[in-house]
Amino acid sequence: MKFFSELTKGIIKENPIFVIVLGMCPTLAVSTSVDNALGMGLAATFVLICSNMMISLIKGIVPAQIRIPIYIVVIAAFVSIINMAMEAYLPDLHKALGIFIPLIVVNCIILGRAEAFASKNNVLNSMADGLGMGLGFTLSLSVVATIREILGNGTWLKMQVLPSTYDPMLVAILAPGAFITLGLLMAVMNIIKEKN
Amino acid sequence: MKLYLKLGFILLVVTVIATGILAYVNSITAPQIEALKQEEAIKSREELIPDSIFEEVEVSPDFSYFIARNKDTEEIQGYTFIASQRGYSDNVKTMAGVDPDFKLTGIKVVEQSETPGLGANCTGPDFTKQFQGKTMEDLMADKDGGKIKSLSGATITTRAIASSLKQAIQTLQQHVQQQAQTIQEDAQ
Amino acid sequence: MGYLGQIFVMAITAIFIQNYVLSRFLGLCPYLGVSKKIDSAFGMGMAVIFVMTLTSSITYLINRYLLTGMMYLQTIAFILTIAALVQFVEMVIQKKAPALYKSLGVYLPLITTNCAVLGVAILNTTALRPDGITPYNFLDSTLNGFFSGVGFTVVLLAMAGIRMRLELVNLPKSMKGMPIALILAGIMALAFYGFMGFKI
Amino acid sequence: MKDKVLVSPAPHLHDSSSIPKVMWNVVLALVPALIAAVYFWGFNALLLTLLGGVSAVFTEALIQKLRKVPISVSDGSAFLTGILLSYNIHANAPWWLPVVGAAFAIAIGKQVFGGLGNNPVNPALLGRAFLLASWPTLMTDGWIAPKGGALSGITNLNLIHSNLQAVSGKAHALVTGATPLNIAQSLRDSTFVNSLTADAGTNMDLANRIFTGITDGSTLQNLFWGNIGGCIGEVSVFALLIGAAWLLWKNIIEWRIPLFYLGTVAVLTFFFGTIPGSGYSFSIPIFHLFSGGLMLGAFFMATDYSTTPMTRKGRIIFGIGCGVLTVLIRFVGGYPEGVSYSILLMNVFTPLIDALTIPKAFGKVKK
Amino acid sequence: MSYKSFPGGVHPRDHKQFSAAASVEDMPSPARVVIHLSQHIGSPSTPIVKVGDEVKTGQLIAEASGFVSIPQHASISGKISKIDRFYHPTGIKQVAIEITSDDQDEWVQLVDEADFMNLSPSEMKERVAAAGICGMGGAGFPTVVKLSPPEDKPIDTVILNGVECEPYLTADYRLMLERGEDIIQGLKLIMKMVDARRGVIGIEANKPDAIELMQRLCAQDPALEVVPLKLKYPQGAEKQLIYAATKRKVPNAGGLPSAVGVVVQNVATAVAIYEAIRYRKPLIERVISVTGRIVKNPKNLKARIGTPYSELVDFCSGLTEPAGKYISGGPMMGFAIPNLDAPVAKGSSGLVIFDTREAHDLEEKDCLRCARCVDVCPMDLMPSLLAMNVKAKNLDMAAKLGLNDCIKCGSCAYVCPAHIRLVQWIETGKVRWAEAQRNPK
Repeated sequence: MKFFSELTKGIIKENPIFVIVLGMCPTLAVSTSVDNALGMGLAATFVLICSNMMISLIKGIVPAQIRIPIYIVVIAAFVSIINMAMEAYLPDLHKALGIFIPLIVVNCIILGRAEAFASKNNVLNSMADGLGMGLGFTLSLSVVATIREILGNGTWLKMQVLPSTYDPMLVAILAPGAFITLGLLMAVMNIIKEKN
Repeated sequence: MKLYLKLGFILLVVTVIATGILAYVNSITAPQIEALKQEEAIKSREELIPDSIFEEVEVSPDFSYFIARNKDTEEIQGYTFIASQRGYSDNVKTMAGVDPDFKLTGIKVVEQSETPGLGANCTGPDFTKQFQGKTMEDLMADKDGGKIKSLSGATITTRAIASSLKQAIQTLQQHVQQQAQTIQEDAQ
Repeated sequence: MGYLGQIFVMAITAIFIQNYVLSRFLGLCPYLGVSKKIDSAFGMGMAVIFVMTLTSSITYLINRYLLTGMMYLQTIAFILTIAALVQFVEMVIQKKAPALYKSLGVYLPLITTNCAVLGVAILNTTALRPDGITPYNFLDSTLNGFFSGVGFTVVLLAMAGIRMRLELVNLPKSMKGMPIALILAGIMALAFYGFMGFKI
Repeated sequence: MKDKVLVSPAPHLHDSSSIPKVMWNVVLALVPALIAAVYFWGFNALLLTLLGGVSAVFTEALIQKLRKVPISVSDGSAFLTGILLSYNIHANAPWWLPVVGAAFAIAIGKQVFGGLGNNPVNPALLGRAFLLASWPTLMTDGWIAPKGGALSGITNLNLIHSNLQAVSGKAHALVTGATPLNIAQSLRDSTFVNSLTADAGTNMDLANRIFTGITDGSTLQNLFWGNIGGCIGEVSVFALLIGAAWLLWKNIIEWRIPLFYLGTVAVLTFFFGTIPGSGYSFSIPIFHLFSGGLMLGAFFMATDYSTTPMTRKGRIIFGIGCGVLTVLIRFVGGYPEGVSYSILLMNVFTPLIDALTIPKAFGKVKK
Repeated sequence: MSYKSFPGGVHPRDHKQFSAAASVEDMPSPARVVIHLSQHIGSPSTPIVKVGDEVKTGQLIAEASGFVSIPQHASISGKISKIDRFYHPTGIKQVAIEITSDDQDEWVQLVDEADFMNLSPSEMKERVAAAGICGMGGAGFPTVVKLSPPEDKPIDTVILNGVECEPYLTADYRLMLERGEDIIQGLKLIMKMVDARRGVIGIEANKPDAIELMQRLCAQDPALEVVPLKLKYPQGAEKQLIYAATKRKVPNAGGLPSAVGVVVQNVATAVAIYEAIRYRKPLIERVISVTGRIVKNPKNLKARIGTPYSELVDFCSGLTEPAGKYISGGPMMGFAIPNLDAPVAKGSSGLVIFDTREAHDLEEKDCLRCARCVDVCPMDLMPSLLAMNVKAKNLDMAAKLGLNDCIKCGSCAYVCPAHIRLVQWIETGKVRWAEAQRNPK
C-alpha cells in the first residue's frame, strides 16, 4: 500500500513541477513538442529510479559529510549511461534533447529526491518514489508541451490537429512562450488549489 | 586530517567504480555511436552525390572536403563539404555537394539553432531544393541579387547559408585547381 | 573582424542574444529563486560570475588534456570539478573575506546545482568563435564563462528589481510567486528579442 | 443640528487631475495621427485602430469580471493600450492581428499584474513584440504605400534615375517596395550594395543615389508630413508633434524622457552615422528622428507612467538608454527599427534605474 | 522684481479674494472660551487654577511644564467653569480649561516700557516666555526655545515668515498691511535676542502691496531686507523659506534652522513678541481668517484665544449654503473638523469652510507611477514609494527613503491623479516607525 501511495503522490499531490517547482530548465527547454517532452521525461524518470534505488542501497555506508558529492557521482554516472544509450539507439531524440541530457545531472528534482527521500527510505519505496516523481515530471512536461505544440505548430505529437488555415502562433514554441505558458499553467493550478 | 583522508578515499572509490561502469557502457555503445555517425555521414553524402566512394581531403584544420569518385569508373563525380557561418542566433552548418563544374547538386542543413518557424525552416525541402544546380554566382539571396529565394522573415539565415556555401565552394575550387596544377607540374 | 571584435560579439551574444537564462533556459532555479531582492540577486550574480569564469577555464583544460579519448566521463568530471571548485571557493572566501562570505555564503552551495554553470562548461567544448570556424581556445572559454555569468547577473538583477517593485503592489492572488516570475521571464525574453540578429 | 460635513485628511484641495482625465487626454493627443493615417490609408486604418481599442477594452472587462474586481475600462487606459498597439501595425494587416495583439497586451502585459500601474513593461509594446515574434511575416511584409506617395518616401524617383526600372529592377523594387528604414538597413549590407553596383553597370553608383534619394529634402518633407510607408500611427511626425505639444502643455507628460531620447538619437546618428564598410554616411539626425516610430515612441510610449522611472535622474538615464539602444538596433541590429524594443528593454530595467537613482532628501548631509 | 524660490512645489489657486480686502476686525469677547493645554509642540501646560476660580483677562492659568512648553493665560475675565476634554482645532478631543465670562473683560495690569529696545536679551526672553508665545504660523513651536539656539550655532539671520502660502488665508497679509511697524519692531527685538546681523522678511509675490509697504519700512535700516518670493506652495515651509532667502539647506533628519545660522518666526509671532516685551502682554488673542465661498461675510478677525469657531462664523453672518467641510487652518495642511465646537488656538491662522461640491472625497486608486509627487515634493522625497512601503509594512525601507523628512505639506497628494492619500500614509508610517523604534522586537 505504501508503495502505491509513494507512486501516486508524485503525479498530483507532490507534482515536482507544478507543486514543488523543481526542474524548471528542461521543462521549459524541451517542451516545444510532445515527443521531445516524453523523451526527456522518460530519460529523467530512468535516472530518478536508478539513482533513488542506488542511493537507498548505499545510504547505510555513505558518510554524511560527503553524501552530496557521492549522490552527484551516482547521478552523473546514470545520466552518462542514458546519454550514451540514447546516442547509440535513439540518435534523433538525442539530437533534439541536446545538452539537456547531460544536464539532467543538475536537475534539482533528482538530487532533491535523493536527499529528501531515497536517503531515508528502503529500496522499494525509493523506486516507487522515483517512478512517481518521474511520471509526474513527464506528465507536466507533456501538458506544457501539448499547449505549446498545438498553439505554436498546430500539431500534437506531429499530427495536424488544428485546421491548416491556422497561422501558428510562433511565440508559443519560442522561449517567451515557454515561460508564459508555464506561468499561466501554474496560476491555473493555484486557482484550482484555492477552490478546493 | 585522517577523517578527510578517509572521506577522500571513499569518494575516490565511488568515482572509480562509477568510471569503471561508464567505461564498460561506453565500450558497448561507442562502436554503435560511431557506426551510426559514419552511416549517417555516408548516407547524407550519398544523397548528395549517389553511387560514389568518398575520399577525404583536408585543406586546413577548419575545412576539409570529400572527393566523390564513381564506384566503378573511379571518375570524379564531384565533391562534398560542410559549410558553416553564423546565422541569426548561432552557426548554421550545411552539408553540400557539387559536381565537377562546382555546380551544387544539393544541400542539407545539418546543424542550426535558428528561430523555429522562421530561420529554422531552412531545413525544409522547400528551401533546400532550390539550391540544386546553382553556381557560385547564383549563391546570394534574391534580395541581394542572387537566385536564392529567401525564407520568409529570415533573410539573415538565407544569407548565411548562401554565403557560407559560396565561400566554401570558392575555397574548394581553389584547392582543387591548385591540386590539379601541382599534379600537372609534378608530371612535367 | 579582428580578435577584439570577435570578443565583443561573443560578449554581446553571451549577455544579450543567447542569454543563458532567457534563451537557453539554463540556471532558472536561481533565476527564479534568488531574484526577490536586489541585494541577494547581486550577491548571487557575483558568485555565479566568479564560479562560471573559473569553471570555464578549468574544465577547458580538463577537457583538452585529461579527457582525450574518454569523453564519456565528461559529465561526471565536470560536475565533480564544479562541486570541488565551489567548495574550494567557499573555503577561500570564508577565510580571506569573511564579509563577502557573509553575503555570498548562502548562494555558493546553490551554484553547484546551477545548471548554467555545467551548461557553460559543456557548451564551451563544442563552441565556435563568431567567425563560425575556430573552436574556442583557453582564453575564449574563460571569457565566455565570464560573459555568460555577466548575462546571468544582468537578467537576475533586472528580475529582482521588478519583483521588488511588485512586492509593493496588489498582485492577483493566483499570480503570486512562481507564476508571475515565469511570466516576467517570458516578458523579458520577448524584450531581449530586440538584440536578435546583431551584426557587428 | 448635526453637522454633516466631510472629515478627511489634508490636503483638502486637489488639482482635479484624475486617471481617466490623463488617459483620455492621451487618446485625444493621438487623434491627429489617426486622422493622418485615415488620410493616407483610408478607412482600414481607422478600422484596425478601433478593433485594437475594442479588443483591449473587452479583454480588460472580461478579466476583471472573472477576477471579481471592479471593472475599470471607463478610465480609458485599456482603450489607450489597444489603439497604441494598433498604431504599431501597418494598415494592410489582417483584422485579427490587432485583436489578438491587444488581448495579449492587456492580459499578459497588464492584468496578470493586477491592472493599471502595476505592469512593469508597456503593454502595447509587449503586444507588438508578441505579434512580431508570433507572426513575423504578417507584421513585416505587405506594407502599402500612402495615397499619392511612395513607401520609401521618395516621391521623386528622378533623384535616383529617370528610368530606374530599366537600369536596375532591383533598385527600383527597393525604392518602391520598402520603407526608409528598410532601405537604410539594406544599404548597410555590403553584399547588397555590391550587387546594386554590379547591376547598374560600373559607372553608376546606384547605392549612392538611393542614399541621396532617401535623405533628400523632398523625402524628409514626406517623412515629416507622413507621406511614407509605415505603421498606422507612426508616419506623420507633424500629427504626432501636435499631440505631443498638447500633452506637454497639459503637463501630462514630462519633457525629460522625450528630450533625452530624441537628443541621444540625434547626437549618436550625427557622430556614428557612417555605415561601417559601406561608406554611406547617415549622419543626418533629422532622417533618423523623422523615420520609423521614433516620435510615437518618444512621446507616447517612453513616457508611459507605470513603466518608466519615477526619479528625475532616472528619467534622463531612461531616455539616453532608449536612444542608445534605438540607434544600436538601427545600425547593427537584425531589425530595421529599434524603437519598440529599446523602450521595452529599458522598461525591464526601470525598477533597477529607480532603485539606483533615489534622490537625496532635501538637505541631506554628506556622510 | 526678482522672485526667489525653491525646487518642487505646486500652484494651487490662492482663493484669497474672499477675505483679502477685509481689514482686521475686533471680535467682541465671547461669553465662554476654551483654552487648550496643548496648543503647541511639546508637553502640555499644567493648570494652576481649579473649577470655580475667578480669573482676569491675561491672568496665568496654566504653567509651562518644561523647557519645550508654554504657559497659558485667561483670554477673558470670569469663572473657571470646567477642566475637561474639549474639541481641539485638530479635530480630536483634548484637555482644556473652560472659562465662562463675567462680561467685564477686566484685564490684569499691563505696562508700557518706553525703552524696551534696550532691555537685556535675557530679560526679553523671559518676557516672551512668560507671555506663552508659540509659533503662530501653525506648527506651534515654543518661541522662546527657538530664540535660545545652542551656543555653538551662532545665528546671523532672522527670517520673518510673511509668505502665507496656504490658499484662502489672509490673516498674515492683513497684519502686515495694518501693523507693519509693529512687525519691524518685533523683528528687531528678535535680532537682538539671537544676536543676528541680518533681518529678512519673506513675502509671496501675490501680496505686492505688502511687499511694497514692508520694503518702505525696512528702507531706513540696512540690516533689514524684504525678499519677494515666487508664488508657489509650500513657499512658507520653514526649510523652503530658508533656502529661498539664503540658499542654505537645513540638514535633514531632524536638523533645525539654527544649524545653518537662521531663526524663522512668523510675522504674527513677531507682533506677539513685540507686545510681550513692550507691554508684558500675554498671548491671548490673534488674527484669524474666516473664509470660504459660502461664508456670507468673510473676515479677518482679531479673536480671543479659546473663542469657539461657531461664534466666529456667526460673527461673519453665517453661511449661505450648507457646509461640506470645516477646515481648521489652511486647506493644504489644516485639519478637517467634524463640527465648529473647537476653539481658536494660538496656532489657528484660519477657518476655511467648503461647500458640498468643494468637499470631495476622492476614491483612492492604485498608484500610476506618474511621478508627479516626486516632481513636486519640496523635500526631494518619493512620496508614492514611501506610501507603498508603508502600506506593505516595509517601515525600515520607508525610513531609509526619508519617511521622517516629510514636512506633510501635501503637495504630493494635491497633484496625485490616483488620489492616493499620500500624506496620511506617510504620517501613519511615521507613527508606526516610531512605535517600532520604541519596541524593537
